Amino acid sequence: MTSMQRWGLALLVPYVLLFLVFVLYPVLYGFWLARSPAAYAKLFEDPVFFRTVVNTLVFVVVAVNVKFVIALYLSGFFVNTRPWIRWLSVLFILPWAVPSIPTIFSVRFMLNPEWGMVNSIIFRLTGADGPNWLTDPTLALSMSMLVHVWKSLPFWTLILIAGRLAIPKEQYEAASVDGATGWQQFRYVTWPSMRTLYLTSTILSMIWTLGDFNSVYLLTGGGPADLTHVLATLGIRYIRLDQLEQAMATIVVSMPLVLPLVWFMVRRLSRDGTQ
Amino acid sequence: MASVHFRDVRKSFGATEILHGVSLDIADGEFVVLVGPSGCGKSTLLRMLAGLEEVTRGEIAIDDRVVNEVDSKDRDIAMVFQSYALYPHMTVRENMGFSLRLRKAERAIVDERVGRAAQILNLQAYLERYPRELSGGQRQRVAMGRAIVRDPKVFLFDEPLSNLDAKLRVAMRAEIKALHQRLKTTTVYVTHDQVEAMTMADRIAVMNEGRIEQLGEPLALYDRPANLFVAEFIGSPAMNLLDARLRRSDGAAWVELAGARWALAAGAPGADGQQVKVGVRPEHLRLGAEGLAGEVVVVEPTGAGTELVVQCDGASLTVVVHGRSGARPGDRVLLAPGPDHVHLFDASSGARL
Amino acid sequence: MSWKKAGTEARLLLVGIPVALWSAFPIYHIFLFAISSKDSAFSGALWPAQPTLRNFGAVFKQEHFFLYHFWQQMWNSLWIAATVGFLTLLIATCAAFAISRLRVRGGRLVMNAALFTYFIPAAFLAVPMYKAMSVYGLLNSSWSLVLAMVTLASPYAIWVLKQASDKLPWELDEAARIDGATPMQLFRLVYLPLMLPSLVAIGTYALLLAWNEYLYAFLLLSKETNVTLAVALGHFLSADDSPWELLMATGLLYGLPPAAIYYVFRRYMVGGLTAGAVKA
Amino acid sequence: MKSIGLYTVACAVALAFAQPAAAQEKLVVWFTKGFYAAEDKALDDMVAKFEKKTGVKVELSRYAVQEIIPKTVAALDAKNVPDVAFGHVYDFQVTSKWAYDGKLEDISDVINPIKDKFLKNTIETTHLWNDAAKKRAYYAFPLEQQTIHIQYWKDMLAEAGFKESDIPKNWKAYWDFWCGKVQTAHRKKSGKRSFAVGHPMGVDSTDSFYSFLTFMDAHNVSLVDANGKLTVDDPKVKKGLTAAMKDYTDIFTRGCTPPSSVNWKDPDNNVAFHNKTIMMTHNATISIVSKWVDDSTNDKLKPEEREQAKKNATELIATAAFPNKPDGKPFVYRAAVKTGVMFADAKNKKRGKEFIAFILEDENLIPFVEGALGRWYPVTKSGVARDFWKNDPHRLIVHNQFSAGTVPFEFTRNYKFTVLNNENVWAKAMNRVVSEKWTVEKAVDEMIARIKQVAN
Repeated sequence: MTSMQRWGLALLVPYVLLFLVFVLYPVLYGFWLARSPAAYAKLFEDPVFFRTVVNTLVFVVVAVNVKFVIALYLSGFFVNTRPWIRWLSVLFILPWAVPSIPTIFSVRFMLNPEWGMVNSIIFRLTGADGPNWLTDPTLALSMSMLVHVWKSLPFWTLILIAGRLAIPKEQYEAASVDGATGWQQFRYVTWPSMRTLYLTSTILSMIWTLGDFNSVYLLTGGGPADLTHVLATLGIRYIRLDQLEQAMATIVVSMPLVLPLVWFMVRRLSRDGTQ
Repeated sequence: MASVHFRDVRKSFGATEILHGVSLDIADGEFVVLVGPSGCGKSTLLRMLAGLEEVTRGEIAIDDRVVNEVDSKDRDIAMVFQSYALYPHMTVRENMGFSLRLRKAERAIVDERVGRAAQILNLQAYLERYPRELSGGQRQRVAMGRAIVRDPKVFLFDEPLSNLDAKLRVAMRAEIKALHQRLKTTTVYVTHDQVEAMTMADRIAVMNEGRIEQLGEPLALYDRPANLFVAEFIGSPAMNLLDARLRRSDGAAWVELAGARWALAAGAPGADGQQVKVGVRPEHLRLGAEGLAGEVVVVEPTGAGTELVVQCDGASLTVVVHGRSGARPGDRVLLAPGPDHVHLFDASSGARL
Repeated sequence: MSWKKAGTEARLLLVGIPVALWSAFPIYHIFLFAISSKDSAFSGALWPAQPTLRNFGAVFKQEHFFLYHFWQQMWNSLWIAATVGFLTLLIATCAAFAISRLRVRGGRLVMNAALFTYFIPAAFLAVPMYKAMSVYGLLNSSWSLVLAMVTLASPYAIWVLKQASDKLPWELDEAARIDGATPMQLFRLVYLPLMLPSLVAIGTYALLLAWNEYLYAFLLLSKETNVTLAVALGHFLSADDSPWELLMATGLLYGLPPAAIYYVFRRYMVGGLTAGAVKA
Repeated sequence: MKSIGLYTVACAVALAFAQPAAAQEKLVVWFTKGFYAAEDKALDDMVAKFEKKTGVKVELSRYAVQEIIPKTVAALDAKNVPDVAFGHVYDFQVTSKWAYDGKLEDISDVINPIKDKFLKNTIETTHLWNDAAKKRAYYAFPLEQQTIHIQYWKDMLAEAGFKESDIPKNWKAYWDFWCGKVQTAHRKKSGKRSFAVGHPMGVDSTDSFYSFLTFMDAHNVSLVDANGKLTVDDPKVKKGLTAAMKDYTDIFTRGCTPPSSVNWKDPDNNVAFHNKTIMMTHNATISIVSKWVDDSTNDKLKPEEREQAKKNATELIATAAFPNKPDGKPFVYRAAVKTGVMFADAKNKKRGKEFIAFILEDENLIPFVEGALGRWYPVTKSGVARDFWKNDPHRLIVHNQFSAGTVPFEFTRNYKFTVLNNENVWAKAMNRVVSEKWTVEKAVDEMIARIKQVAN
């Protein structure tokens, strides 16, 4: 017993060190940088800031939930065993596996209203000009969300596939015998088993999405007119403006967003521990 | 080989004490079965012996060495788990040789001992297979093989047969018994199945609620259960128990129950008028001309005999009759035991009189 | 019966085809740029008039001065990603094993602390991380990026591995201990082999995270011969006139190793990544 | 075995942590990544020569233009700065602010002895106020400068049925010509959805504020006086700003610039120009034509591609000056002087200053500037006197624009304008008008309010 404890502690040391050195110190330092009240005053004065907070909320809530509804649906699709679906799943995972810079840039080019492929197809099919994908603020933010969904959908679908595969077949067989329709099977068998996984994943994805810099930065750069910034890009924008304090203040301000999410995760985890 | 000693062993989880001072001495080469209902603490006791649980108080010794603070690996014991706990990523050969490999034994010795164990257990054909490719009984045998290869001082079995079907269980029971007779290794065997306990043990320790209720040879327990708990627990079908009053007059003794009287043997203990529990094993009840009146409600032929369930004044008694019985449900019968086969227990303490 | 089957198949195709288009189209678009010549890349056509492989040749031969260090940078990316994968696995596996199998006191606390990392979205931690690396004298060494990425990948890794560990039967550990295994032997001979699918999946996860990282990479690395390919691709974004067709060709090549890694390990991914997360 | 592995890793990490022993004197230099191979090569040569001369090891890193400021900000915060740093956007965004905050090293002792070799306007912009030390001194050094030009496709103009000589010189007529006549005619003749003007309006773009401020100059608006005090409360200034904003946004409202131009980043007008979506654009360097000049001598391209590039550079693309101002007077262009700096926290100041002096020597600076193929204009008198600026029609135009005299940006007098440029209040006001349909007056009011809030 004691040797187990000893080894256990020894094995925890690498991570604890990593945490202290590369998480705790930088985080405390970040808070220290954000200590000046003037930075907050300036932040709240900046007209871009409120728009950014709204965008971030929309981004996190809408993009993540849309992503998860699709992922939940697709996980049901991918558990079908067909050779072509196996091949499709390899293709499907690519957006997650390939790097952001070329892919998001490719989307940006694709959506160019004048010479991009999407609008030229629209023009060829209908003879009308396509929408200005990236210059209308609402549309541009939607496109950023779409890119985000495109990029991270495969990962989460993978997770939900695993969740579905873990449901014992007998439950479906029993439900079929009881005469459940497809929707009822989902409602009474699939969903109850997957609810917790779904919720945990959604929360984790929300936390990660808050830190998603690429989808907005590379696609719209926050434009038009700084109307599509999210907190992650706003922070970097302040750094670019040589306003480090304000950049750090955005962290602190974003905390009310993150705090409940992290709290939920930690609690979820504790419950796991006692099961 | 070794003897095992528990000396006033206690175990608490937090504030709850679940073993209240267990003492038990197991002789070298003995096969002791710990039996009891689930939650009685028998597995915990075994796991403490294995070094998987800490001892809260008291002492556990193997031979003369107190092992409270000794790591499992240094206790020289082998254990067979209910789930077998075979390493799924190792073949049967590797599973059986694992402990020797950890001891850095020479290859030849490992092969030799694994081979011998495989032969004993009839596993030669399966040595290169993985656990998932084996049937339940085969896995069970591999788990035993893993223990045999160790040639340990003590074998521990933690409900090793409960995952097998009934027929296989009987067969494995015999095999384990035979194995013990062959190897003569001190064995502690935990089960909740009293039939297993009866058939395999040299001595049985019946446990309940963190205590040993009775320790003894199987038939001694069967014949003279020390208290109501043991009486009910050992034997199948279970002993019939009835409330009664003990009467004594002119050197004769009997019990009165529901208007009937059952004679007791001459030396029966207890005072006149004492409130008692009367216990009679089903095979000792006779259908006769006198005794307790009741109505047959169920007749279950088992082939070798017949089991009757008789409803007597609110109590339900089980009667085992040798051979076939002509009784039909609805028949009214009178029941009485032979005087030598009546067990008397104190009504309040449950202890044998 | 066969009608019903055909109907099911048709319904699956109805989902499968849009999924295929959705996943492949932006990547196809990259490919299109990569095989287009300079002037036809922006034509908006679905297939270039004169497809060419010259862009790939230019990348391989490091012909454009944005790409003078292409192979070096590819190697840097590989080295860094592989090291991140390895270190994340090492650290997270040790921690998960200690928390889940050795039930070390304080394990829960460490788990919660790990999750605390996500308290601050990664993009915000960048500058403080830079400061930290500067204090530790790690700046401009690839170790700074490696350690930063290990830090970001570890919480999720520990979390998934811990839950996957929890699912292994406890008796296996007990059996091994009785068989005479020390905790380290238990770790090496029983735990690691059984955790293999999860380890592969988490390793891949960490590797991909590091492979694709841009923000931390440009902040923490400096010299052109030290940076990863992602940072080098960033150069293309800076010029008034970039050879976009070369960017896309490079990007496509950059995407190949992770795609290959995923392909090789795909049978582990579904089960492994989530073995733990599934617990209802 | 596991533990051995663990310890190996631990040792490796420990080794990585250990500071390497300083065997050789070191100089850390950060530069913006060049746009052309020749630029980078000139810098490499310069560094090699310096290393040979002094025996100092120069650690040169190059960053993409959008990364160098975040990178430097992080470095400043960590007090782990390069000894010498040069960024193409430093002057727009940070140099004068850093000087004000006292983050820069006074390099007057390097600049003073060679002061006379610089063009007056360039050296002036590096003479900056340090509010911490309450003094004005040379806190930066100029390397190159830029101003704004117009480039157009001669063949597209011809396709529309016009000659170059048809292009009016008068401000209003000039824009009407492109916007009204050329675009309509070209669309009709070619059947393509072409646009006459590439008109940068993106917030995340230096082109857009450079262009807007040029439009402002056309209306003789000056937002600060000689002392850096704001003049926006002057009704004349407000009127001029409104007129400039109206002219600028009109081009969009009239549909003469691609809709996407409201979100253009710096490269986007180039891209649209090269694929002939637009016929003309104003751009704060001649990078558009320089690309083809570069391609025309690129031996990695096929001969016919080189031929086409050469044709584009010499025959099809024109570089031109702006038309006369609305008041009929000739244009005075604003020049942006690209500055390099040494930080107060620099570790090797002595060698850093040597390095600065070294790169400012003609034989080093000239190949570096000319390596940019005309994209950057020299800051030294000897540099501008070279034939390089006369033997090419495009560069000659640039040379003439500069020779007529230039004006500096507002931020050289009031550093807070770096913030306004950075935030791009100008592009934001444009977007209010074109996207949110505000009146020009309302947008200008909001803009002035913000200017006062930031720069007062």
